Amino acid sequence: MNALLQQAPSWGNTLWFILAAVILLAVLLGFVTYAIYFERKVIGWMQLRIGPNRVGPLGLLQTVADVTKLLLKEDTRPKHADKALFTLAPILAYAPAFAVLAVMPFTESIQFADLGIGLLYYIALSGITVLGVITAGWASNNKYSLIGGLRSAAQMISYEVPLVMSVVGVVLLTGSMNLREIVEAQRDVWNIVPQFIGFAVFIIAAQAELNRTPFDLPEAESELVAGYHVEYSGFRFAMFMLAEYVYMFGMGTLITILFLGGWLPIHPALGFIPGIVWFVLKFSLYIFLQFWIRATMPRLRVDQLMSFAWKVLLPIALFNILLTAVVVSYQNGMF
Amino acid sequence: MSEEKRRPTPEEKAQAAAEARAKAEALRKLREQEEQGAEAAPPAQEEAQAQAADSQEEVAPVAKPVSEMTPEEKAAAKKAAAAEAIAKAKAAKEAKESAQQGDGASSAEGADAEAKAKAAAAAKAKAAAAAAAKAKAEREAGGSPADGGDDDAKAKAAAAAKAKAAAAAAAKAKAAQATGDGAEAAETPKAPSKNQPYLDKYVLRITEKFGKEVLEASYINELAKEVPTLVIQNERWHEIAQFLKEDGQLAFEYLSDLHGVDYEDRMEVYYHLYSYKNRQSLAVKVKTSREQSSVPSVMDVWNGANWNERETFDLLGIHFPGHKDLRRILLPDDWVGYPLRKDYVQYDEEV
Amino acid sequence: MLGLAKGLGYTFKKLTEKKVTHFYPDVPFPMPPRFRGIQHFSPEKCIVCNQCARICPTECIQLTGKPHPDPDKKGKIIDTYDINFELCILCDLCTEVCPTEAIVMTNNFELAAYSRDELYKNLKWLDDNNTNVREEN
Amino acid sequence: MNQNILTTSVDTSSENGIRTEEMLLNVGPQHPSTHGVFRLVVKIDGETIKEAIPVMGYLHRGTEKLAENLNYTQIIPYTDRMDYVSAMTNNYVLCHAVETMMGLEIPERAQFLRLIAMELNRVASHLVWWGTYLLDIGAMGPFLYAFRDREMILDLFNELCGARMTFNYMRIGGVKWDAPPGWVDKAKEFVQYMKKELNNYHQLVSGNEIFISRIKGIGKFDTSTALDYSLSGVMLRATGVKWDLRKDEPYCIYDRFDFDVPTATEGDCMARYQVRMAEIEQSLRILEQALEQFPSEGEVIGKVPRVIRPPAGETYVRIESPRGEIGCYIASQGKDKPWRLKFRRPSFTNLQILPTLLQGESLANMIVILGSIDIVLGEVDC
Repeated sequence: MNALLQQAPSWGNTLWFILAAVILLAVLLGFVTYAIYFERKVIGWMQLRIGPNRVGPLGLLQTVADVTKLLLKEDTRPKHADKALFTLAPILAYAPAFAVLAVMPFTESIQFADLGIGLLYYIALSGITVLGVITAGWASNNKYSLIGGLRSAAQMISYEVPLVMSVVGVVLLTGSMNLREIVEAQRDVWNIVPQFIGFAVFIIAAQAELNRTPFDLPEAESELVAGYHVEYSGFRFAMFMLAEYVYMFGMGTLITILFLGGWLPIHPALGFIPGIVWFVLKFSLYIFLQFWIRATMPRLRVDQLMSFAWKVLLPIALFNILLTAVVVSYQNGMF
Repeated sequence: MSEEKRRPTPEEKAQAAAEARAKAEALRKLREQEEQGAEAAPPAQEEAQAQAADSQEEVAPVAKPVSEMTPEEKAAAKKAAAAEAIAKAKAAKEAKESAQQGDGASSAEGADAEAKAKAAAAAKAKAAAAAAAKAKAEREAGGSPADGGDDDAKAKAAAAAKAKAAAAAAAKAKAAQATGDGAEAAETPKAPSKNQPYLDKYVLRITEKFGKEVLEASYINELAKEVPTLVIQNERWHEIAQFLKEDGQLAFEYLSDLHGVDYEDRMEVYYHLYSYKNRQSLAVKVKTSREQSSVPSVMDVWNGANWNERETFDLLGIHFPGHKDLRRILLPDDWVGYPLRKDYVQYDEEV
Repeated sequence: MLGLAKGLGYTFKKLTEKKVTHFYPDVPFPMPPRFRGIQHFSPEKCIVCNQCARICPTECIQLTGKPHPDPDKKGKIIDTYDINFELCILCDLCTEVCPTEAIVMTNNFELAAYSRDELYKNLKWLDDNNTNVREEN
Repeated sequence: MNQNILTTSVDTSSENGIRTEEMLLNVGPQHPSTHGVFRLVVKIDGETIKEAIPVMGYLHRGTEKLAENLNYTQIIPYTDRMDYVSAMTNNYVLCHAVETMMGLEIPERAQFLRLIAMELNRVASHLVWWGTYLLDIGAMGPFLYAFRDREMILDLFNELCGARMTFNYMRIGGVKWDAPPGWVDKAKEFVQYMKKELNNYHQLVSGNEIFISRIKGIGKFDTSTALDYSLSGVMLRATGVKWDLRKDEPYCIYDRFDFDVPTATEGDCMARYQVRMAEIEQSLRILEQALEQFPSEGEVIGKVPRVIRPPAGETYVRIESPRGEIGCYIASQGKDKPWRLKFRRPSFTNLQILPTLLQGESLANMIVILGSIDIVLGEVDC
């Protein structure tokens, strides 16, 4: 893929790009389908239910049926909604979530673009999602979605700060923003060990970034019914849903890369197992953690959420930077 | 019932309960017979019977709170007297029955004839003493939210005063008690309710302050677990309500229920008050006409009256002047008529 | 954090515990013997005493009788008997008052229909509804 | 609709020149957290509630009006549908009122069955509350755990009276069914199971820091306010009043059993949560004793006249339902139908304090406070 990127643009390689993107999209859709299935199953099991089991064998086609239903639904739009923005919002939410995957190295060879500032690219693009959410909240002409939109704007912007701060430690350790290099730097020990504080902050902030329990305030179905996408249905709603899970995919990938050593095996002796398997394993672990938390936790209140971000997480993240900086300086012989 | 029954030891209690049951059984049989005979008898008679049975059944429930008493209080007291008490109670019941049949409205204030007055006074004294003791016991049993210490003392004093006032009759009653003979006890008509002294106290407090005319009637409602009931003049109700709540001795700080009843010739609003300080209930009724029904709002006295008054307005059309936000609560704002009125006609028959 | 961890531990333990889901439409749901389901009506037992119609709190029972075909016999026999299951609350009072157990409860409870009209059950339907009839009434 | 809430004010005078506007938000009648068809019109400034007006009556069926044309036995099924989460206490309050008027004696075994049914129902009701409250706060798991355990109670009821929620179990003078063979043992088993499960509940939720931070100090009021607003049940006990009609005005046979009245003093949502959880424990205690002492034989319905005609007059009785003090007023004219029947519904009365509690709270707290009152809309609207 990198070789393709170096070539001069032509019809041929453009087609290749499109094809690769389509393949990635298909993989993603597959992931989303089964992430939802997995989520429902896991939460069901934890709640002593058996989860989806009626569509297809073991209920494996449940999500397919759901999505088909969503696609077949009538495209409704509230009467006084802002037409243009209402249409734009799901795209605005989905596109960056998809675009961030371009820089993710899934294994040594499977990567679309090896950017020197991959991490920065990710952070910059993922910040756009909030625009989609707030646009949706505004354009729907619904008070619940407005409140939901504003809540999520506040929340996502607030948590972006500790999220970014928490990875600075990793960047300091590695000395690079290139995701591939970050993984390679974890050959000896995964970042989760030296950067545990950063990892903890990142996990929490990521949870908030993804609007998932216990930070699912923008959607908070018991308060705001469905938050910013309360007026969306059918295909547009599917876009939001997709954005949410794709974003989760992105976040899972990032966490695996930054802290869990990407495609590296637990022990070099296990290196015969292909990197992609390791990657998927670690990644699934994170996804499982998501669902596990969702099955257990209640939701925070919005003011608690904000003060938690600014008064707890941010100081911890800053402290982590300081600590890492001191340690790194010490190792480099500055003291 | 006689006070002896109100403070038994647990074993006695069980025994008493069993006896009460047996008695109630007998009584019911009797009543059933009578009912067959006189299906169309005047309601007063039926009521009297039911009341008798009712208060008899009451024995067990009444006895219960005392189970929390300390052993000293359960005390020597009435153990020996238990048997005779039962006999007497039975006799008293019969007497009451006849008495009530005699004067259907005997429950109304001041209706007692001269002959009965004596006996009633005696009974009152007895009950008052018992009540005082019981109040004490209850207080000591603990759990009162508010400290009712000195108020309790006052109540006791009042009871004592009353006892004195009825001295002669009381003495006579005591004599009767001493002999403890069923035949003689039959002379004591109508065992007074355990709540009689409370009722007297309420009446006294209110008439002292507002004069006699504000009370249209006062009686013990035997059907409702002997709750003292006052019928209060519509015009003065608001200030009396205020007094009922704020007076140190009455302290009815809790409004349990409020609702209206359409009696076809009049409307009544029923209030059930409770005093956590004194652990006493009080029922108040305020009458109003059907055509222009209005009862002063007590929302500013008890905030809990707010929705209940709205509901009463909604369903019965009784207006509560002074209510801050009197509008329909259960039915839509544009509903026609007041459904709980007896002459209400559905405008939509199809439903 | 301890509370959160405890909670997570609890849910994790539940992950492998036995599930409580019933496979209802596939496996019929057994109801206890006293269950109050749709009534079964046996016309031969009915003496047209009207008690069920009178006790019904929602007035969902309508019945008519006709003279006994055998002129020697006194009394009536049932002609029509309808229960409107739009109204019926399955409160069990009709079966309680019936002196001859002509109307009894069954354990059948599936009443869903596509049309409201189907909820009017007539004598024949109620007579045919004779499976899982309740023993004790 | 109140006119004054419809006017929202626009504030242009803020120092930085930002124009802010109050907003009317319609919460309900279809809203996940109003526990039925209940509507709250809230005027909000940002997420802060300025004023809240409850609107109800969507489930008003006119039970009291209907009852005037029904005889007493026929009313019992209607009471099932008032507080459908705890129908046994509703059954009982009506029967108790009529029995008080008529002076009926209830057989021992029937008393026990009634008490056991009511206490089981109290546990079931508190379980529903626990589950839905946690659901309101955003935790999904507890809801299903609570409902699984409640299901066991409903199964017990199903065996006892043939219905899971609308029991129609009690009759004037007793109960309809005797306990089926083996039922008491099953109930005993359940009590032991539930005791264990209750500890699990505490493990799962009670120590959860997020949960505690959500409910601590929220929706606070003191004893005098509670009394002023006629609050009862847990709402009152959570402010420190040790008052339980089961203990203080014993009915049925509650005086024979040993149990405590749990109270808390803070008067906030946390206090109410703790009191309710402790109440489950106490109910289990009562159940344990009652099932142990359950008489081996006896009648389940007393001698009752064929036509129930309470004497002319009126009565008002109150008992402790899981939600508070449920009362029943009957005005009788000596006929077989009540002249006027009125239920004092604890949900309705307890809800009165809501507008006051909501003032100045945030939207998220609104749900927490509303949930902690524990209303059942069937009862509010009657």
